[in-house]
Amino acid sequence: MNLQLLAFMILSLVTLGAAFKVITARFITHAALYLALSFVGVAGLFLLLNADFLAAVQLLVYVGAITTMLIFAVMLSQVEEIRQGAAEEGFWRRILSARFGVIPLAVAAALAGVILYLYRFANWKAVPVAPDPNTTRSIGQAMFTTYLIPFEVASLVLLVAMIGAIVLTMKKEDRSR
Amino acid sequence: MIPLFYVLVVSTLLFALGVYGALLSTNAIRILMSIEMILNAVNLNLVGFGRYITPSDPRGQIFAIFVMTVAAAEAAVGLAIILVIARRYGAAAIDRVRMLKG
Amino acid sequence: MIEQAWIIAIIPIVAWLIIFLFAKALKEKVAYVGILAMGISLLLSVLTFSEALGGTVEKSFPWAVVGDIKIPVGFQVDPLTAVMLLVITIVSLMVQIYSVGYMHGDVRYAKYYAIVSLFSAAMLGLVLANNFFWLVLSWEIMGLSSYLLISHWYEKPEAAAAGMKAFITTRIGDIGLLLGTIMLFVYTHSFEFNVIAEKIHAGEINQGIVTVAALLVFAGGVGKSAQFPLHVWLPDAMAGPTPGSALIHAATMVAAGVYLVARAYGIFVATPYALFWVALIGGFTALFAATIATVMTDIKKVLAYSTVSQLGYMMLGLGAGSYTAGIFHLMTHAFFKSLLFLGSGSVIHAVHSQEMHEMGGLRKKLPITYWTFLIGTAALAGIPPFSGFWSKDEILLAAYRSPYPVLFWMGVATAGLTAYYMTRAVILTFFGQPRDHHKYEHAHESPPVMTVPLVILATLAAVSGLPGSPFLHNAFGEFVKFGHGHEAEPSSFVMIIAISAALLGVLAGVAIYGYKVISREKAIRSWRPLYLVLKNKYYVDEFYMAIFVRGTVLLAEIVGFFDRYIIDGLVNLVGWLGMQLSFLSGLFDKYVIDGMVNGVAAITMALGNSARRLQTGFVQSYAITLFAGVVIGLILIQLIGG
Amino acid sequence: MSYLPILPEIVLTAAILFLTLVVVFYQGENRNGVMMTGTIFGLSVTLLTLAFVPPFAGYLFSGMLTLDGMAFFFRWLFPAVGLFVAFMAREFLEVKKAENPGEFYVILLLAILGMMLMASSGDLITIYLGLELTSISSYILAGYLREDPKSGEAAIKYFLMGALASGVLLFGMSLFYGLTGATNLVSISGILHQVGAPPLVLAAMVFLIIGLGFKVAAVPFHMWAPDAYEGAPTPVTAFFSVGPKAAAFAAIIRVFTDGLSSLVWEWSLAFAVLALITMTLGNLTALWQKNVKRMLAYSSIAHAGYIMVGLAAGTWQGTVAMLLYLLAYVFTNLGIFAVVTALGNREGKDELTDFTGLSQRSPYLAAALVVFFLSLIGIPFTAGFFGKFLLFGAAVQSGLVWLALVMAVNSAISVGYYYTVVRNMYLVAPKNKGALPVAGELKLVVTVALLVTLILGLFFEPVLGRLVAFTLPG
Repeated sequence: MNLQLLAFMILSLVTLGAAFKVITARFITHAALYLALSFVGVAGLFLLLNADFLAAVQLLVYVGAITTMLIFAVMLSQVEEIRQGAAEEGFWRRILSARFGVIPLAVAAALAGVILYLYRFANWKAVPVAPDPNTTRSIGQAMFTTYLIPFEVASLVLLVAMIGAIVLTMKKEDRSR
Repeated sequence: MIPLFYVLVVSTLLFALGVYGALLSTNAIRILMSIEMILNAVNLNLVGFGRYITPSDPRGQIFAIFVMTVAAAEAAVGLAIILVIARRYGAAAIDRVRMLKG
Repeated sequence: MIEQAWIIAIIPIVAWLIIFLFAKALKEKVAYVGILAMGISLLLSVLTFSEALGGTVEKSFPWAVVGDIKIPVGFQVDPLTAVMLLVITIVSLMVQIYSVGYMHGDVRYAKYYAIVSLFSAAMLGLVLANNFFWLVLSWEIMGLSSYLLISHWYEKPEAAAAGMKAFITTRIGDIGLLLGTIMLFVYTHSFEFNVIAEKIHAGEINQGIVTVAALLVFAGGVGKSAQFPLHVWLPDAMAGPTPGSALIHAATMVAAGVYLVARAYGIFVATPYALFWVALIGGFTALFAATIATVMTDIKKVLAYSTVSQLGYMMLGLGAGSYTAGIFHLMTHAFFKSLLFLGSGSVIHAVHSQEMHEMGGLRKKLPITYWTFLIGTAALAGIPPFSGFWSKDEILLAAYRSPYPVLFWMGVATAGLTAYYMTRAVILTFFGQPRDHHKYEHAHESPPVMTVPLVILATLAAVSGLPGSPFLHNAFGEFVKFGHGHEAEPSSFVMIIAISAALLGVLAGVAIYGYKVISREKAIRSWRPLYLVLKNKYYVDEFYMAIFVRGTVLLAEIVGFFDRYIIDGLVNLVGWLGMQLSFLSGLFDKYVIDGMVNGVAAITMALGNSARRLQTGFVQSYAITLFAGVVIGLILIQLIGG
Repeated sequence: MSYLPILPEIVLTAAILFLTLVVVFYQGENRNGVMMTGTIFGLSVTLLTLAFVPPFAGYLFSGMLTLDGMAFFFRWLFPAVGLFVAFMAREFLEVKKAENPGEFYVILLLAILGMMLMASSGDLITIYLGLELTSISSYILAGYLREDPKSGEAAIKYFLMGALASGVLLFGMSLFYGLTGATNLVSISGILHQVGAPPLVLAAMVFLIIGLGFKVAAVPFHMWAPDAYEGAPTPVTAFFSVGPKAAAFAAIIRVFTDGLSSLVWEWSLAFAVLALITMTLGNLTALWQKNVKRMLAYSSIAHAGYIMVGLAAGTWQGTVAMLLYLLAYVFTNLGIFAVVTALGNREGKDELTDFTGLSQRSPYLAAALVVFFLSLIGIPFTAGFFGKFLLFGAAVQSGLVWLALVMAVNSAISVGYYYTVVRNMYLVAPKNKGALPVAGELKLVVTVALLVTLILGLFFEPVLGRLVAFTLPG
């Protein structure tokens, strides 16, 4: 077993294990931390796939921004139940119930099963070419030429998210500056 | 080199875990986390395909960057909505939110 | 004039617009707008008719071109159209003049005239159209106006309901017509009757397809012309104003179905099946409705079932292969049936009741109404030399010459029954002693504005059969014919049978109701089950109520149930099973074995929770459906596409 | 590279940025009115620009955008929808005491920009971004009335389901990228024509069908729609029922006819099945509703089913029919919702019983509503008829007579619930007496919608001719 494969195995286990803990953790703050760990695992996988720039973005956006935002939202919330995070029953206790156990498991497992079954017999036209050594540069170039329009739209998506978050959460008093 | 199939297995399992979490949890914030997991699985797919199918074209990675941007925006708006709901229902327990039905 | 015949349909539309826009200013003067417009249309129709004797005209322009789909706008005037134009404009004009008196003081006087104008315009447009597309358009507009006209007095629940019933019931047939039209278009690439007929005649289209298309088109006729099994709307439609009924049930709406079959005759003759079904449905409807009419006590209901029955007669004629006979009867029927409806309106106007058992002896009070009604009755009953006799004779002749003798005997039986129930109606209404003296005292003859149309229509009812009689060498048949026309040679046998059936019917009526030779009560008593079946109109309405209305409601309930409960119910079922499992194999679940108390509490709570969750509104159920849909879709596509 | 063809979008973006600044810095009393005026001005200029920009057909920005006739149709339609919704919103926001009325318009404009982008996309990436721009704006709009628990519930349900469905869609897109190595629709189409239909391609197609089917509320992925429609502010419901839905259909036409043209047999079959259950279930469930917005939600589900018949036909005639039907449906539905808004602004509950005696309280609105319903049923000389007629034609032409039959039966069933409203308006005595005060702009919206419904019913030919020119292959 070569080293690359070993690293892949370990990172995959971290990613999936942490993802599993996101679902099962009793406290929502713990779940958020596991989510961050899972994202770190994915970033590692990106590195293995020669997507170093993307790995950096992944760490910045997911771990740095999204997870932090989630944790802050939970911690700073004025709603007791969110802050305490103990609203849900334990995972193992619910696993035998239908709505929160058997049916989701069956659906998710069937989904994974079918997709994997189809992958097994897929004929990928993989190209065994060495990767672009300087991905960051080519991504940057493409982003401002070929993908100019999506880039601009993405900025508008962020704009609407910003306005939306403000409109929905801002308190009434804030308006009467 | 790691076989493409292995990467796909990991991404599929991550996808399925995200789906499982979304169906399982009553906590809207946890469902939001599960959605982020689903998007991560897609990104893994995109990067993996980019590496093996079009190694010279950064198309897959760029797609993934856009997905991340959207994910961040979605998370922000989602959290805002959840907070609005939580004020009213006292908790992020989504199964209590059911005035609208039938 | 014939070159600009389309104007005939435009004039009533203009009248409709004027009435619609200036209703407030004109008040009851709106009637003159409608009458004037229809008068001009009648004049133009006469001109058109006289020119049509010389030859036919067809004009067509492309209206919209969508790739290879050409939607035409065009009209034609051939003998069929010319006759229909005359019939429609005459009846509509008479109805509108009559309504000046009948509708006087009505709350929605202007609206009534507006709709009558629109209605007439739609029917005129329908007979002028030279293609299926415009026919369908006019057809739908007519359906809508019929709804408005029938539910004119919408404060009365039965009127509102009847309008809705007419609208929906006929729409079922309309679906057939629409699909038939599209099907014919797909296979012939044309909407125009002539082109379609030519292509079918040339054998370009598969026989099976032609049959299906013809039957679909016929479904439209079944709906509009109130043929079994879609006849249920027509008797209920009597809730509308009586002159409106005269318009709907004599010259416009119901005639449209018969006209449609005649217009599309080129499609029907190409396939023996289709014509056979037309004849069978027609014959059956004729007999079926006639039996019901024998027990109705509401004068308008008698006329309503009589209309259904006579429409069946026309279909029988068309189906038996005589295009001429069907249209001939359509024409004579339009005159005598509108006369009868307007006459009944005059009676209702006088006694404020529709129950024949509350009338009696009215012939002295309403002499003009009585005499004109009598002429109408004679025409309908098929007494020579009135118009109905000649047209019925033609139909019976066609049925006699057709390969199915049963059709002929159906027609004969219907003729006998028709004579019987009309005699009964006349005797109950106009003869004998007044049964309700209060109403009798207050009865008085209607004003001239109502009786003049009666007299005109009575004249037409008396003589309009002559063009089809041997005296005028069958002029009608020479004019209105399909292809080269092949008139069956007259048969004295048929004529004798027809006359005897009519006379037998009249005699029976007189015997039972005039001289009470046979006691009505005793007859009802001894034939009670049959009487009840007839009285309840063979329970068709009840049957529909049970099957369709309740069925739809049930289906909606099932669907709603699915939407509401199945997903959650399924979830709960599995949950319940899981809980049983966890209870039985308690060893696996430490929360259950923690103690009986805890276990019972947990189960009770879980059960309560389950019951609560029977309500939907759960995002999770929605999400489960989404992903289960993905899984099922993935599997299905592999099974189908692989 | 020329920016001229997308000048309308640039103008709209500029308007959005300008209005954002206005919202932040304008502190006057009448923010609501000022913002509405600004929005209407921005949209009008956008439409004007669109009219005067020289026609351009082809691919732009390395194939990211496809500007063709269909794109033109939708780029024209969506700002028009925006105008209607902006007019409807002002009084509503005032009556409901929305806390930040100004931002509403900015978000609405962003949603419209996203929709325009979806309709002119040539690439999976742009479709995805346009879709998300529209969706995220829609989630915010649904929850705009923070103090109304129903609004919040609508937002959270719409958001969670929408995000999950986006995940499904995105997974399918990633599979297509993996299978073809391309994200451009034209390239994908070319490669798929060589590849054929191996199992995984079909699987990826299923993900796309379900992801987009969710956005148009196709049964059984419709369950979010009635909740979101009922809970959302009424002008937003009006917007949802026409805007994002039409945009999703635009995206469907793009993806399936541009990108997956080689799989037409498979996807037209799938859409035929979806159309069948969507229209039937939508109509039957609508019969049971008490809340008018919920009823209209099911009605709009049923109409999505009708429109899918055009997809099931799988021909360009089907596409033409879809576009014409969408046009008719959009304006008719906006008219209906304008009436509902006018009534809801005074009565506040949106129940079917609120309509009682409307013919006396506001004869004009009642009569207009009747015309709109006739159009939805498909009566001649209203806009809805020709759309239905063409859909029938397309279905029969593709041998789907059974589907046309089901559609015809369905439109007969739909008479039932529309009639309930008509009966309430004309035959039932009013609950609240007195004339209904209606804001001027709502009357304007109703009148314009009425005119479009009637004019399109009489003179559909020029529109149809252009649509055909737009969609004709080759």
